[in-house]
Amino acid sequence: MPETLVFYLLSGIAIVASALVIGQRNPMYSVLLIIASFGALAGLYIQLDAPFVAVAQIIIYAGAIMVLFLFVVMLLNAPQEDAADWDRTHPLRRPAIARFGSLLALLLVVQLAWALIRAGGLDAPVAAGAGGAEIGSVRALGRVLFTEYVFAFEATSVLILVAMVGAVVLARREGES
Amino acid sequence: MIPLGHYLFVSAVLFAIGTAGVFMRRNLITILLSIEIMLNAVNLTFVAFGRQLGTVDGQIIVFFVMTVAAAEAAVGLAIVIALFRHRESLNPDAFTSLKW
Amino acid sequence: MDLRLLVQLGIIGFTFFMLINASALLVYAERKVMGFMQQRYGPYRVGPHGLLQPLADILKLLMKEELTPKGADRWLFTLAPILAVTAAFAAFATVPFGAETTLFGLLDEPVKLGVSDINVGVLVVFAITSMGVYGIVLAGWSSNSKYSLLGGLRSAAQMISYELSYATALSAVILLAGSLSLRETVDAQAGYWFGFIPRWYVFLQPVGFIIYMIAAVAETNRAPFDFPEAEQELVAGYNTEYSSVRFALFPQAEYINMTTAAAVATDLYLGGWHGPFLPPEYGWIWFLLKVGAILFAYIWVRWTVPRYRYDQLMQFGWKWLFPASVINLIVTAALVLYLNA
Amino acid sequence: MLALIPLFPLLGFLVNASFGRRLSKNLSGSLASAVMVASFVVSVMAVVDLAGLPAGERAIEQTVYTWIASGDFVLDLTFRVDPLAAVMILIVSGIGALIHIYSTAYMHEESDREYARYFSYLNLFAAFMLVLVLGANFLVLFVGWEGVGLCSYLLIGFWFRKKSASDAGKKAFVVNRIGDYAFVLGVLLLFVRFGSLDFQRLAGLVSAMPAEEGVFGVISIATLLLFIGATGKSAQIPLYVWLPDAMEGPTPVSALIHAATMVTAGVYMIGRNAVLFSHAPETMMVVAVIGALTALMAATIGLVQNDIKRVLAYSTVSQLGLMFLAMGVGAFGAGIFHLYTHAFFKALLFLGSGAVIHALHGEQDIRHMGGLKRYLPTTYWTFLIGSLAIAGVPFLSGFFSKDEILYETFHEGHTLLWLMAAVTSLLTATYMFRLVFLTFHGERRHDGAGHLHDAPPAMAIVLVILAVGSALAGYVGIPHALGGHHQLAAWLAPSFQPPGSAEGIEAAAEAPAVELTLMAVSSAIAIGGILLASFIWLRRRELADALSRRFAAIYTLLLNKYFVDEIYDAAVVHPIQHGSERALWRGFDVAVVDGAVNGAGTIVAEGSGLLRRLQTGSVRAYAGSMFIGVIVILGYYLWR
Repeated sequence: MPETLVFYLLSGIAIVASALVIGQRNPMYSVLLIIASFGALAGLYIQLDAPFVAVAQIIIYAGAIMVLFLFVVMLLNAPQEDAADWDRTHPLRRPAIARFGSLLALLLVVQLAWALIRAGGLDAPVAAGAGGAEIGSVRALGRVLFTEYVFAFEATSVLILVAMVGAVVLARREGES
Repeated sequence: MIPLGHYLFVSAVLFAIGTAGVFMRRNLITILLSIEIMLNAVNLTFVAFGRQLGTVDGQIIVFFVMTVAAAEAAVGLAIVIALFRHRESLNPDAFTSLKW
Repeated sequence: MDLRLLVQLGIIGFTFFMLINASALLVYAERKVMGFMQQRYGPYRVGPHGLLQPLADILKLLMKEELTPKGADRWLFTLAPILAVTAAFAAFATVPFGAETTLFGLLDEPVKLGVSDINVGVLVVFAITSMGVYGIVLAGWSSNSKYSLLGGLRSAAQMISYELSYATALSAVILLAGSLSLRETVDAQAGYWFGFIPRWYVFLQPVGFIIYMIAAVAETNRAPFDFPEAEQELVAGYNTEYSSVRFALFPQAEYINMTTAAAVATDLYLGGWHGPFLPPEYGWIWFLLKVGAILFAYIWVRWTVPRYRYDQLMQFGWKWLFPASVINLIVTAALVLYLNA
Repeated sequence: MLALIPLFPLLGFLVNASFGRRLSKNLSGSLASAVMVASFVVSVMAVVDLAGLPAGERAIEQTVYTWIASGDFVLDLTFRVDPLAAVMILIVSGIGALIHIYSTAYMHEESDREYARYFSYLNLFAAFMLVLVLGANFLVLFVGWEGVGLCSYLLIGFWFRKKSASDAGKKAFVVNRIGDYAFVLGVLLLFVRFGSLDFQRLAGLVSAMPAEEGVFGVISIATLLLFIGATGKSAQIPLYVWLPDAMEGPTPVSALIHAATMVTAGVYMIGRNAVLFSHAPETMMVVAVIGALTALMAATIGLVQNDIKRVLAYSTVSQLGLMFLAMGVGAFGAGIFHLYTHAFFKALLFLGSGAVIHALHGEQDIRHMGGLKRYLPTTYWTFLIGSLAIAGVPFLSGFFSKDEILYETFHEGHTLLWLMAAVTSLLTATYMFRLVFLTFHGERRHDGAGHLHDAPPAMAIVLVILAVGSALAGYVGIPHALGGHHQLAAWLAPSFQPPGSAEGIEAAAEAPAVELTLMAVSSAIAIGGILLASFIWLRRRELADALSRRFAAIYTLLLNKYFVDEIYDAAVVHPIQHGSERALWRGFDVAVVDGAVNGAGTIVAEGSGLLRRLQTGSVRAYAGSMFIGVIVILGYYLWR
């Protein structure tokens, strides 16, 4: 079944790439790997009959946000994380907490999987619902976005404006007019 | 066809990776990236459920999440730049003066 | 394997081949046009009228030594040109270049001239174009050279800034066509107003077309917006440290990107393969002509207009081009709403 | 409309207290007086309205807002005017206004700030007193009750830089607190028993019950407790000790608070709860006895005091005793009548003494006065009218009211009490004229050089008005025996009846002969007392000294006020002081209270010191704790 194969391939890429993102000391690699992960996710969105989301994922995440990250990494000429520079003055800052954190993350996976198993009814194929063409069309999306969610949409525009102003103010050097 | 549960499981794993990243990395930029991973994991859940239920609402919410993520990245990176100017470091443990 | 699939694969291969050729051809054309503009001949020795000059260039580059600077990030240093050229090729994937055809009766059902046809084609082009920046940025960073790094940074900022105007200008056309599919957009431009003016969107969107062209020049990092590789300032910008094949891939990507931008402009604004005198079967000839004209304009601009200053570029992009494109979009939207209602 | 009556002085207080230091004397003084006049005008309007109602339904109520609403218990901030309250608001606002006007001249030597402070206190006092008399339930009354106590403290200690003044203020406050404590207990007892604090409802509930036998009934105990509160406020045995000391305050304050209004609060309170007290005969007996004893004792002390204001203070205590006697024998109308006339002449006397002190630049000892008649004619004549009135000389106001008390006491069969009251009357006439003769007659013993000026116009006008009042105020209550109708008694009567039982209360005018006889006797007593005084202190000055030498022990006893202050000091104050210092301060406060407080502080500080180690400032540590929380909560819901 090619479809299943593609699914496993894409989710494999997403998971592995994500895992490598947090396994990297070099932020540059992390950014590139996360782009790969997002690309794989975009593929999954296409599989879920959401091509517009997939394209938006590429444009916004890969094309804009990650370029911004990359830009900052380059601008700061960000150093690699130093491995041995553990601050040992505080018990909560020992390396143990990092290991503890990953243990917790593992626990979270177990819990979520458990919750999924308990929930049941998840074996139904995801595309069993209404026709994919309908919900995939940009027209339908736009109609809902600008009617039902119009207030949220407008609020989002304000959010973006605020974020923009905030970013400019924060990143400006003191004394610059 | 792929069951819904598979998507949700992938999403759960991605989310956990994101949380683990927040703890394991000592680089503000990577931590922000980990948060992006978590957001994307949630996005996947939304799209999968939306497909399952045959509505577009899931996708709409994803758009909003993306917008928020963009805003967050902009402000977060601005803060990172400001912090780096002060301390020449991106280690979150270097910025612990806000306590007591 | 049925014939249809074979034909489809043939089209893909043909497109790929044409794009590679296009870059070679563009190198030649650029030098030739430059020569004429500077009142000289340009390449003349290799082949008749120097036609084989690009081939010679390629051979020369292939035979050069592959250098990797000390302290460079080996992986990314190699990955960067590959990414750049891959994105360039991929961007062309959803660009159609001809009407449906049965290849002179060879096929029972007509086949569409184009690599693929999906309903959000414009967005895909846009998405993949926006990925192109990674090649340049990574090249700049991985070279471990200050000129490269500055070139990469400039490129990132410049491309993000002009992407906005680019996308906003495209949105106006999408509104007019009512579709995100490039093929449907082209078909919406068939026919004439008053019997003699072609129904091209360039006549409805003159401002949008100009904005698109300016933004496209910036996106492809060409003069007068060629800051990422400004020789006088940054030696050669992001590709300073490159040599041989890896170096060759960057101009390759740039010329393919130019071609793509020209093709998209043709599809969106100039009616694609629709034109008078020729039957629809031969519409691709119109298409090639239009693309060629736009590419000529590219080269023409490059050798005519001097380079800006970097802050002027950013000011122009954010304070003039982007507001203009937004106003254009709003006016278009209002008119579409008014006329459709 | 009723709310306006206390609201005017309250506004005056707020303005004077807030901006007083920036106002000129004229402005703050006239403002304070103006609000009182306004209050008086509103009071008159209210009383006119009230008089327009039929006799049985005379009550106007205004609920300002619901103060307490707790379950079934609802308590409104309600003002109510009935005949009794009508008399009181007229006295308080009317006399109060006069004293304000008087004060503008009297206090004129104070600085701007002090002047404004004085008037703000005075306004506040008037506001609280009006709240007290207008309150329709015990709690509102208590607000006024406490408020006037506070103002009394502030005004007695007005010259707080003088130690004796601030001490006197504290004494007044503390002694009042003792009474207030009992008062609160009484109120709570009533509330527990009857579930209501409204005067009318209480009266209605109690009137349905038979009169209580013995002193251990709820009503008896409650009324006794209320009476103890009244002894504090109205200066009766055993809590009268603060009033003479209260003379440390400015003289107009003494006139307003310690003669005309505040000290009458206890009398008013008993009158207000006449039905309640009527149902506790034992309490009534106690009230009467205490009243008579206080009257007699204060009169004897007044006989030998040398401070002009102290004499008047003891006179006040004595007259209040007479009022309580009237209340105790059930002659509520007579008690209030005397309260009303007393307000005029005692205010007059205090203000007259104030004029004397003012003229002599603060001299208060009557031994250093004398012969002032010539220099202060207005003061002398008005003071004389006041003295005649208080002595009970026929056809002046004091005659009618005092005579009514004596008659009622005799009529109710309390012959012994009547005798005590009669002796008190005699003594009253004597010591008042001792005062008059020593101050105004004889040779001048004041060595202060310079011109002695009579009262300035603002003071003189007030004195004249009050003198007229002292002379004529009694004519609203001409007894039936003299062919009058006693309008005041008829007017007040409904206030002392349970609500809704207001039949014709035309007093049985039996045996006018007895009343006429008693009247003659008391007139004789008054004139005899005056003659005695003139004999001793005007004709034979040496006789006074001879008498004091002859009865040196008694004289010393009286001069030192029966050593009551000293006894209290030894019996109460000293043990409390020592106990407080040893056991409570060093033992309990330092060890237990401070220990607990400091201990709590130490625990918190140490605990915080431990907990703040969690506050690393590291974002990741915070995120970690949040994450742990998520895991735990999620786990809990999964496990469940």
